[in-house]
Amino acid sequence: MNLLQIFTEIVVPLVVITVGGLYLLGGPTWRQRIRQYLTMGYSRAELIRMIPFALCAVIVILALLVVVLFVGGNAFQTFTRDHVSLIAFFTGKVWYPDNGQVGALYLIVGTLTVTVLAVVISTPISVALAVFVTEVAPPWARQFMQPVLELFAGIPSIVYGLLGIELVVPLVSYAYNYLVGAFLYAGFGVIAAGLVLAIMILPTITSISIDALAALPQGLREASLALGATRWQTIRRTLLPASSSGIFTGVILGTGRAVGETLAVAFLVGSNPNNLPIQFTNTFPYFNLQPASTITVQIFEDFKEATPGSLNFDAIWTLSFVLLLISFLLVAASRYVASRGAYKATNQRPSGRRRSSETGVASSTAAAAAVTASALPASNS
Amino acid sequence: MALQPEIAREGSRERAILGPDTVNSQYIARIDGAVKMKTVELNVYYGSNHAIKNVSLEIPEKQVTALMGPSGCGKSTFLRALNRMHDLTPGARVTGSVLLGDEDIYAPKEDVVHLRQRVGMVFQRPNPFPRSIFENVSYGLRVQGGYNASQMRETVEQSLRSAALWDEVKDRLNQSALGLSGGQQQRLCIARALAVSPEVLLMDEPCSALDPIATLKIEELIEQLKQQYTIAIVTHNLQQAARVSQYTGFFLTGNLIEYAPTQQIFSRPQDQRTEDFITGRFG
Amino acid sequence: MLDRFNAIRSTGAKAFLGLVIASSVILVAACGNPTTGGNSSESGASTLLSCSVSANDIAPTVTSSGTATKVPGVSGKINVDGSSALAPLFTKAGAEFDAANGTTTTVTPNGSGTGLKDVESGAVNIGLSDVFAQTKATTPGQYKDLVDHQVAVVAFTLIVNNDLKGRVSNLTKADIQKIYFGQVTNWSQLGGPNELITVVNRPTTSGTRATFKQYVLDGQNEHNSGAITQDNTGAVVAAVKATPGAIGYASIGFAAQYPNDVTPICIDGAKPTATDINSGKYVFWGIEHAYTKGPATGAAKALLQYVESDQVQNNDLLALSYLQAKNLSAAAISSHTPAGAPTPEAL
Amino acid sequence: MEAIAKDVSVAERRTGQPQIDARAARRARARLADRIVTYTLWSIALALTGLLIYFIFYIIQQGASLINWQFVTQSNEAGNLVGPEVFNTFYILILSLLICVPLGMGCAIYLVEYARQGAVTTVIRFATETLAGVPSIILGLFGFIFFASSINGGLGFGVSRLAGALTLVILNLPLLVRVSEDALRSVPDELREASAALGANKFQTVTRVLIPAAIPALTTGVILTAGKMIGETAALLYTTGGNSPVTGWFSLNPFLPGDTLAVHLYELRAEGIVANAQQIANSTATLLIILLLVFNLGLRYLAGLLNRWFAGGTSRTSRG
Repeated sequence: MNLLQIFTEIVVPLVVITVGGLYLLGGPTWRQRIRQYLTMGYSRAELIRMIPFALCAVIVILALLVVVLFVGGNAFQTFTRDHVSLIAFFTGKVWYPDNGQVGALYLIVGTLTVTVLAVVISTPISVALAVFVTEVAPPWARQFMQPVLELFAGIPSIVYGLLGIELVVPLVSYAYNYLVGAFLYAGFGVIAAGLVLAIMILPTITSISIDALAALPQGLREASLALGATRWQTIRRTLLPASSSGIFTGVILGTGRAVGETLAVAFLVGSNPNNLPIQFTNTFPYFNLQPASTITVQIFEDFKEATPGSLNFDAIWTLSFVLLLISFLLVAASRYVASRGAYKATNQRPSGRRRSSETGVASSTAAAAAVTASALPASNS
Repeated sequence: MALQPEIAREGSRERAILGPDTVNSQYIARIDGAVKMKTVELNVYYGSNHAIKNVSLEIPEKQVTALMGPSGCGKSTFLRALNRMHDLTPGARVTGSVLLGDEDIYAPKEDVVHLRQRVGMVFQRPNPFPRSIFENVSYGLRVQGGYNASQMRETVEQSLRSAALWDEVKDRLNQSALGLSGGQQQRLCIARALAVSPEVLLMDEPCSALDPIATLKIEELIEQLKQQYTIAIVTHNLQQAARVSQYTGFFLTGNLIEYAPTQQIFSRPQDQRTEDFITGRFG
Repeated sequence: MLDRFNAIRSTGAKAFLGLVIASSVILVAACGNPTTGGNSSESGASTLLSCSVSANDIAPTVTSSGTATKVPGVSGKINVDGSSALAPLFTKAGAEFDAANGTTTTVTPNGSGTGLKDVESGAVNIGLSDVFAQTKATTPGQYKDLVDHQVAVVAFTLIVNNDLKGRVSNLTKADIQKIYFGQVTNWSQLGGPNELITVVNRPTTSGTRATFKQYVLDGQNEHNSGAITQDNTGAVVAAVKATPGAIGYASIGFAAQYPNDVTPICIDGAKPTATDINSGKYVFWGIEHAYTKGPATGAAKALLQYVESDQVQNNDLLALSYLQAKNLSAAAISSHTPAGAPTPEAL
Repeated sequence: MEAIAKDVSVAERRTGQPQIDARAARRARARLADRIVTYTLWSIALALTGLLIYFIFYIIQQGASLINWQFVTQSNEAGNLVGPEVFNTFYILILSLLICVPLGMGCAIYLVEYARQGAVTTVIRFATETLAGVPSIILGLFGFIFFASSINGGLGFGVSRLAGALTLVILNLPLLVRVSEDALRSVPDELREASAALGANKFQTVTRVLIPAAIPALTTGVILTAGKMIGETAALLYTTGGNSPVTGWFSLNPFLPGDTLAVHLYELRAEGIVANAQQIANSTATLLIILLLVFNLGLRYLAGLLNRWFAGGTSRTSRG
């Protein structure tokens, strides 16, 4: 089903029928409500002049709709046209599209493993860095850390991938073999990918955590210190708990970025789609690290050669849709968590900074953080 | 980019450069009776802004000392100097000395953390931690460590009773402190400060964010607390100063203009500016 | 408080220096190849060393570029996309062609599948492919209108990590199959050093892997759970370079870029050279195709003619380490042509 | 001495037993913990800074050999000069910003100045946040199918700078909306009121007062965004093409394909077999990092100056 069809046959009729139906049949109440909603209390002249701005907003919504509908519309052909069963797709362990096997289970497991690893490594460091910037650093160091974070966020994903091959993979391989003894592990796999991803999502989590900490009223710090708490006691017992919702938002958005990261992971994870990242064994060291693959990596590698209309091509869109769903859920989760915070970050925006994907993720974060940071007085600590 | 002036070297006790409006800078405010705290030629600077100019003042033990003056006169700044809260402000600089008993709290060896346990503070706006009532009050004890659960419970109850809040919250000690009303929150903050048994309690306009009824309750509370604690309270409310305090100091543009027993300062002020302020000609 | 800041500052500076030094030491140490012990049980390594590929065997023989002459009546845009293995040739030849004719040739290495599909749909003038179009067709007759131009041959070579240099320089097809099927996991099992084998593969969709599977693995599907898959040739070489005991494969043009980093090896005692390919001894090579929809016309035809001319074939093509298709024997060509493939069109 | 004595009395009152040592020791422990944590935090910050510096030096040292003026500004048939890629990087960047900035600003103006907080703003915010969450590889695929190719109802611009720029627009639109919102919110309400009080209607207030007033903050935001767009690879791999035409690469025709530096780096690393391909790749990476440094440090500094200049030289003071 192509996009035009989806639009002309589903979206537009639905909107027209709902709004039009309510307007015509809903009686004066609905008529008035709709009119009121559309005019928002502005005069006709004002409304006409508003059109360009409203149009921009519509385009933003349309952009999302187009992406979601396009990916979604193509995602189901794996099931409808190629007759792969839903269960087979999500529980199958073999990804060999040329042989008609598209089992995505290990890809999903790989994605989760890499993501969790990256987040687990990155979160403590990021929070520590945020605490450093807001509570410990003197002003010069605080100003120094901002470009440092932005440069970390700005290094292109591909450069991270190449750095990873040259620096991290040998390090992981060396460390693993030093610890375990025999040469069992090539260094490519979830550990290397997770380490590099941890660095890549660090700016995201850090800058959102900085916002969350900076949003706390100065009174909290003063109250705690005035009771004779040390700075560390204040941080641990008061500031971190009070900003936990903001920090958690950052962690979720960092997760989103880790899930969507492609190129760096493709270079490092070993991209074997038919492996679990970790295999448990009966002999020392009781586990074996294996090259694995992730959803993004598989999309990236298969898209080049997949012929449109083939099972492989359709399966790529299904994978993309799964990825879209995951990031959608993460965004929803971050909104929910952010809305529950005791202290809202900086301005009245409903949630913290946004973003997840390639360089874009942190990009938004860091840039937006920079903008807000420059608009705020230096936080006192 | 915020302006961040250099941080002064410790121990540089140079004399303040006195401006034309600092005629009273040599004024030494003495009291009769036991002195709990005193400042000697205290100066506070925010960057290039000279906020407190050479103030020497004595605070009587187990009495209430009120500091009043128009907005921006430096009374809050002065109060914050008494438990070194300025350490937290980038660019703030303090010269002169503050004595607690015989001990200079700005001495290089002073343990700031211990000092703040001895000199508690209640702030202008109630600032409970976003945690339960019990955790708020027991916070200082937890931070100090060394109390078991029953001691902690006992202290929390005692402090809440002292702050006249016990009856209102005893059934919901585990609920969030943010759910309390403004007045209750402020009394909670007082209870929280009392829990660590400070010797001196500093109150920075504790009623300015409260309604008249809550204000009255706090004032009654202060009346009771002075049996046990030395209290210094900043207020811009003349009536409040008159009602609760035994000594009153009047600040203007960073100078201590006049300091005397409260009755005296309200009935026969020595300085024309004090009189103008009290009679409502400015401020 | 104030002197605490000063204390932190000086301590911080010390800590900074220490950390920078420590981290660089660790990373530099890690960059060196970890040695894997010097136990070499190289007894009976008769076939492992019976042939070796020298750097000269795969190095480009010429470094010259061709010069295009103006073809009358040719102008406009020529769009080319497809195989990333063939794209460099068209990029270079296209640049020379453009310089002489004022045309704009654009080459997009989006993969063979994309190239075939785009030329079929008319989106581009020339589609590049590593494989015969019919093998990529998902429905019968899908690519029947495409006309084949076999413009080059690309030879691939197996490469191993440098720590195997002088210890493994030749593998039989049977050995390779055992390695890629996971039946052999240690070089010592083949008579080499006692070192684990790390297999580096290309994705199942890759044209290079298809060639490898068809001619080296004899068409059998490999399932090796320990194998690393790398998206592109560069990543394969990087992975082999970084991992002791690793084996992978790359086009000779690419392997020649890393003469000091990875070691190319022989297959069945044959080298990836024109001589051994022609004699039928070396099997790991593929024909590179440039497809047009229907017979080539206009600027696209002129470009293809230029690519097949001696200017390109004797200069750019060799400089980029391709082999000349026209110099191969008919027997060699037919051995790499699936049954029923349409004959290539002469221009 | 006196301090300890007083402390004893406090402790005794609480617990009924002397606790001189315990109390002092506990305070000492708390102080020690505080100090350890402080040093740890400094170490983490310094280690990360060191890591960043190491990365940058590593990349620059590997690729510095080829970097010269000719490498950066010219093109040749051998493909070992990256002039076209430098041009395309900026061309695509500017093209996408030209589309993105007005769109983002317009949307932000609607959100901040016009829309009532309610269902509409929630939908728009949710849309931007979700769009921001879409992994860029998916946007790359989408861009290829929707903008570049003509199958499946795509727009059929071909693999081109335009398709790449449009894909970047979708990728960065949420960020630009966000940056513009921040910029608008940084304009004090007094300006809006003053304008309204002088009889200006909403539209006049927006166009004559708010947009000019928001420009400094917007500039900073856009520069930072641009810095990140330079390195984008996954979204452009399939949309802009893997090489640039040798002749006429400096033309402004958006329908020509043209790889950016980051894509060029990928292609060289992946399949580059021209002579010296790896050396060119290293130098391309170096160039990317230098551009990144210029954008993040140099232009940010300029933007800061601009900001202050717009703001009339006033600078914020901290407390007091």
